[in-house]
Amino acid sequence: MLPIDVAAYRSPWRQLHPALKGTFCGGLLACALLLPAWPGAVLTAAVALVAALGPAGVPPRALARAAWVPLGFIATGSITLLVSVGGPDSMVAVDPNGWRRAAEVCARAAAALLCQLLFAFSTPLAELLPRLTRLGLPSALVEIVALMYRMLFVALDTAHRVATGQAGRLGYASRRAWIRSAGALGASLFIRSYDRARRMQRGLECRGYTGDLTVLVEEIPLRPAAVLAAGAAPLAVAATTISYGVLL
Amino acid sequence: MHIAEGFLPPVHAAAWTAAAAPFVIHGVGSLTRTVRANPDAKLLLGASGAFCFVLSALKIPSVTGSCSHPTGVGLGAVLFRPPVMAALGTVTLLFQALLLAHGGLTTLGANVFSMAVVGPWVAYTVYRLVRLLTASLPETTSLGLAVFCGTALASIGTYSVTSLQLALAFPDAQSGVLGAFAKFGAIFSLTQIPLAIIEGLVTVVIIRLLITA
Amino acid sequence: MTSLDTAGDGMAGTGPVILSGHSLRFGYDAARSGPVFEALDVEVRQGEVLAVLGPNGGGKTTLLRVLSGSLTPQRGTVRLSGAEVRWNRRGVNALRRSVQLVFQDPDDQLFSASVRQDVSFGPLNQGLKPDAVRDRVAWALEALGVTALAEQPTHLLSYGQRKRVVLAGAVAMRPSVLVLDEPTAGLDPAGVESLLETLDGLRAAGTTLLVSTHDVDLAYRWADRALLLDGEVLGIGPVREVLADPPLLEAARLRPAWGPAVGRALRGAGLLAPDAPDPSTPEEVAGITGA
Amino acid sequence: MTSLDTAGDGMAGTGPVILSGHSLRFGYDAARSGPVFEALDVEVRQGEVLAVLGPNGGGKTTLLRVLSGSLTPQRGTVRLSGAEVRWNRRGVNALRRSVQLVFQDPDDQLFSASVRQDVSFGPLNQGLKPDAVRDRVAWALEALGVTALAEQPTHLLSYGQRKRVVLAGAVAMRPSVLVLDEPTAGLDPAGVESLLETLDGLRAAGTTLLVSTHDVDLAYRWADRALLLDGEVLGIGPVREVLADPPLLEAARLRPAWGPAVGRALRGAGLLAPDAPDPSTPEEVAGITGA
Repeated sequence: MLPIDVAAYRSPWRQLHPALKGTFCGGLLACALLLPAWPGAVLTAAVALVAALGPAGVPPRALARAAWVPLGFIATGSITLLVSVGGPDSMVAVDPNGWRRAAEVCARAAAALLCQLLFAFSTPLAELLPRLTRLGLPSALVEIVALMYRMLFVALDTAHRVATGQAGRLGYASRRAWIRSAGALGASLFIRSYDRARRMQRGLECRGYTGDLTVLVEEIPLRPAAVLAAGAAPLAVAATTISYGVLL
Repeated sequence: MHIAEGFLPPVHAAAWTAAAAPFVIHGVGSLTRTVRANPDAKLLLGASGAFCFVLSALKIPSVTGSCSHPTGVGLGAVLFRPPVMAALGTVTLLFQALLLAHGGLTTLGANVFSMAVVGPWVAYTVYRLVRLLTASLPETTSLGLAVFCGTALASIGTYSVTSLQLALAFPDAQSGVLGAFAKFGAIFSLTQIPLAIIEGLVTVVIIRLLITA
Repeated sequence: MTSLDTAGDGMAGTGPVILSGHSLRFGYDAARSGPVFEALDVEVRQGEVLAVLGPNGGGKTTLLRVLSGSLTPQRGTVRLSGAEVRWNRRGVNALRRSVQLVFQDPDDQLFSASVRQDVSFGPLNQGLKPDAVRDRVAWALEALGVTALAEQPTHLLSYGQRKRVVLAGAVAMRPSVLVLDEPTAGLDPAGVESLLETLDGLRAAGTTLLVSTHDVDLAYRWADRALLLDGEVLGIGPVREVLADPPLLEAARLRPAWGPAVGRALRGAGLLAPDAPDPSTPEEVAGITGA
Repeated sequence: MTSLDTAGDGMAGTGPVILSGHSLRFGYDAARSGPVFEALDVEVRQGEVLAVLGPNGGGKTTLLRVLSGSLTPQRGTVRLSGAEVRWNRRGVNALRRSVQLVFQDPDDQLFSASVRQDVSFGPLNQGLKPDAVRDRVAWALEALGVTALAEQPTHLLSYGQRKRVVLAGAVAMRPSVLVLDEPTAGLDPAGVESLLETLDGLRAAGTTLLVSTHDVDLAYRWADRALLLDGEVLGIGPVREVLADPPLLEAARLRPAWGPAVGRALRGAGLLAPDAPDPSTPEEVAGITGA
């Protein structure tokens, strides 16, 4: 239903401990943001892309589709860097340094985006969320977050069917109808979400629910050597970038 | 409008995270207190959060080229109040980053600040204010006006904060932060202002249906 | 019951083609499991009841959605009264005006505060004047026998009532083809009978019905023709041919129907004339044997 | 199918009473429409399959919920293995441990994104140690034939798969009575057969089944006893008595079953011995007559 979510459960990296992927992607993300954009961002992007399309098994088309919207934001945002306004000569002028700034921002953001996508495409939330208690988050919050994750698919499915039904009755054929339909969809979704919560309450009570949504989370062994290996790639990128700068 | 991963310099990302943190911590605190007092609220809160996410994922086909939209911020604030919205909104934004690639992880703090803190508070304040000012009008008119103004202004407030965040990160070479704010504001207003009006209208329809249901 | 009458008319299932699909392909997620169907052909004839049967995942709902314009086929064409449907906004809306889809779960199609408001949703979107909308709504509520519920809030209705209101909402748009996904699911036997009677009324008024169901016995006694679907068309034709063929039913992962089995047994025992139709209900069995 | 075998054992439906309700009253909203039932008596016997049939609104789901501790009766008592259930927290929890209710809609009982985690919920609530929970989960997944789905996220499962996972969640608590609300609703015929086989396995292992359904033919061929319910008990007894009684079925607004009607016809024609059981499937008709 959500392409990134579906792909994450099929990723060959699914079974890896989330901490390993966190180290790998987080390290690369730090490289993209902290190192000089040239060649740091480019190297980071290359490593993330190779990892995504190679061992992590991210479908290229799904990756491209997911990247489309944020890339649009990055491009739109960078365009503003090309011009400067309110200068002494004219209201709007081409910023002579604009190109460099825009290119740097684009490179950094695109590389960072790839790191984020690599993590999202290889880490199913079902495996990540129950482990959030280890980070010291209150268990009530973690339970609510996990419930949200489960219920959002039920709600998404409902929303999809209601919208399809409305479209079938020409509910989106004009702008006026559109506003009426979207409003009715939102209201019906709200009512049904609450109804669902009540029914789930009843359903879970039968299974012994008394207020805690405790489940058995299987441990995935986390070997120090694996963490080191996951951290090696970002370190290599950092080392290469820094030595490139020193050598030049 | 979500700031993409990596678009903000690390110092700015960290600063906005710090700025959003107290609100989120306060929200989570009130959430856990609610749950402790009434364990049954857990399922309702889960459903509310799911509702917020789905509302924000609704596509608005008439507006193309918009990065994303804060639909639901205003409605959520009126229905659940701003502190709870800070917590639910943060989770929604995290899910959007991981499930839809809308908004990033390092920019989560900045996005939370604009969409889960400022947006809800603007919506709630404006809603209360308009309700007070229009108390003499018929109930449905007053409610409709308050909801419309609250939601539309929350949407515009959100996008203004985002523009400010970008302007602070990328000040204009000539005119500094103010000029940059004008640039970002102008370029995103093309999509965000019509969106704010539509969102206001849709939310009025939602609230009207909810009070008659 | 009615299938006997209409079969007697010699009309149903032999009229001109009103809605058809040609070489249709649709898949939800190409990467995961291939298309639901590929190169599917189907014809719905004016005035008939065409039942679509087959296993879950065999493509029943997907086919209904493609034929009613709620999904765009990835290949192939849909024709309405012979004219090819164009998959732009205007073409799809024209298709939706004539072909109305009703989902299995009524809650997916009820979203207004009151029954009357909900039924008026479609006619309003068709751009009708308030007076015309009022007439349409009154007529549709009457046709579905829910006039008494007009001012009720939708969430206080029973499941069966909600199913009827949703049908009224579709009927109010005066479609020439009504596409129903599992219309009898969740209804009790009395509710099923009363719904079938109502649908027979619509059909007598000229509406063509395309209906998916899991109930072989129901299709056997009520539909004119049956389409067996499991990723491809396994069989299509008069119910008394298609649903009386146990190997074919087994290929479509369906249970055999009672009527043909009992008919064969009774004919073998000489209780039923060789050219008499199979019984379609237990009551008919009792009638034949006088038991 | 199986009812023939178990009827042969002479055991099913004749065992000791394991769960019973006495003079039960329940109404959802006294102001609106009076109670769903008043002074209802029912007995479920060890090891049997008891099918509850009746019109919508007749109280099937309400009865199942009262007997499984999900609703508190407003009058009357529920007894588990002879001991009266006390409606305080401890008593209700004890009842829920032994009597597990599975709802019609699986999304009402699945709350975790992971199948394995979801199934572990019940055993954990019973206070079992992690190792014991792990064993229970593995065993329940195996019993429902969903071991292969253990690592799947629940939201990517089909409807039929979700139904099985919810059942696994209930079975993992090792209830002595499994109460199923419309377990076959929404399943295709092949899915129904495979679910019945699975349930037969549970029953062979000693679980008592209390099942509501609209499908008279299914109850006839699969259940041991039937309860006809429409605000009051219209009939309770072996399926071959209760469901072979057309006037009784009509009183419960149900359609007659095929099996008894055909049995009577075949006996009248001398094709079936007077003391032979009615056929319970179309295949059996074909077998009897050799057609």
